Amino acid sequence: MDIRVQDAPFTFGEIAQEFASGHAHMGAIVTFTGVVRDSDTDDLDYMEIEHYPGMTEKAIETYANQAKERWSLGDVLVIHRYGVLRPGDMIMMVATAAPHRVDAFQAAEFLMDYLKSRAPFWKKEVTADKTTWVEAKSEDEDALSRW
Amino acid sequence: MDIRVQDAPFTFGEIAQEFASGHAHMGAIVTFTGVVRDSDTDDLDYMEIEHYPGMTEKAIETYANQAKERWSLGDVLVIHRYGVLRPGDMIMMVATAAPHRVDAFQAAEFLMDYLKSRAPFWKKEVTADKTTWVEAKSEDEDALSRW
Amino acid sequence: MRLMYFAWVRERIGLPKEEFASDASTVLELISELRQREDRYDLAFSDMSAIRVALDQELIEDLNTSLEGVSEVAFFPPMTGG
Amino acid sequence: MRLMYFAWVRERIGLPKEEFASDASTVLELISELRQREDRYDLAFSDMSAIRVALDQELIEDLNTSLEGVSEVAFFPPMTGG
Repeated sequence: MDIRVQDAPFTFGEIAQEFASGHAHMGAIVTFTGVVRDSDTDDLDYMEIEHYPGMTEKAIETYANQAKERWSLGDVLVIHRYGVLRPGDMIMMVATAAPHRVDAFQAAEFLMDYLKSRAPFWKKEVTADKTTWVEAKSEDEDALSRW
Repeated sequence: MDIRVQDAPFTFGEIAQEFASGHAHMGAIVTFTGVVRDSDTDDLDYMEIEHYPGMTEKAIETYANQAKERWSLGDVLVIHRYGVLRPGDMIMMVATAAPHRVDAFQAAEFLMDYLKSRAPFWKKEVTADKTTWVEAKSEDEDALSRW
Repeated sequence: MRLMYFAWVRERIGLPKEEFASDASTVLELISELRQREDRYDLAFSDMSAIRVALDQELIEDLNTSLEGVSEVAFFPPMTGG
Repeated sequence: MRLMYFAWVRERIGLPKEEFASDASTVLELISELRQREDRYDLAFSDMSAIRVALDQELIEDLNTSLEGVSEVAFFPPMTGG
């Protein structure tokens, strides 16, 4: 299990390649990568992500352990950035390795749903003329009910 | 849309990195990678994948287009190898880019379910003392009914 | 028409493909004709629940599908991709 | 105890954290005490449906949860990670 909360950028492809290599009994690797989307009017200057140091790592570890209890998993990786990010930057990634594809997919979706609504991160969007805290979406909260 | 059926190896991380880059309106990237699993007794010498040239590409394109009709997707990539592969080798990968994570996950799972049971590939496993055609699993066939 | 065989169907028949002149009007009739040719065909098609069929590279479900205008018929076991 | 504020709760109160001596026995009592201190606290806690609470870095659901033994209380809006 590898959990990293960092302000530094990460190179998704390199980490995905390393994660996927050398698991001779894991037939299925799933990755999810979250990218900063520009606004509909392409005016997003940057996004700033705040987090709760200490609690963030503990919360992610708790959800990763829950995933390992629920599904047959060989390995789990979570990276989540904080600080200033610009459109196109990668915010976070999750990777799961499992003997079978269903476990790898389910565990990755479970982790994403919990990271969205239960890990202590908050996003602020900054354009030339305003600053807005991103509001939690009710569908993200609802997504938790399936687990 | 990028569909490749090839006997040459591919470098998952490089392709994933390239796919995930430069989609400023796609907030979610999902990849699935299939790896040759060794047998439970670690005696798999190699796997040989046969396919139906021509039909393979057409079938994958059909399912990729169905995915683009069903979900809001920015891009789809499918690579599937044929020929001789050894334990730990990557057989195939799927990548999806979408504005939102649910679409990216669903489309990747849909493509995987169809590649498993509807794309014309056949796997043969070779150990020191026997050669076996991998049998289709009923759960893979059943998985199609959810779409 | 061209007949194509894959995986263990190919191994049982002993050929990857062949040209075959047939008057069969449906897939089912074509299979009957093939089974009467030789034991290796009869064996290959003895359990049709284990055989999948594509006409001109499109999967079909119903063995009563017409062969009219079809130039390539492929027989193979259930697919195991991914 | 140490109080921590994040995102717009931090901005409304004007502090990321502070030490606060309180006799409150539950989270709800602590919030009442804070709201009586100053308008900025009253405003920050005016809509409790928009506030989440963690005690010693564990989320809680029920504002009647006891503060016994708790050294760090955090207040923040619904999380928006991922």
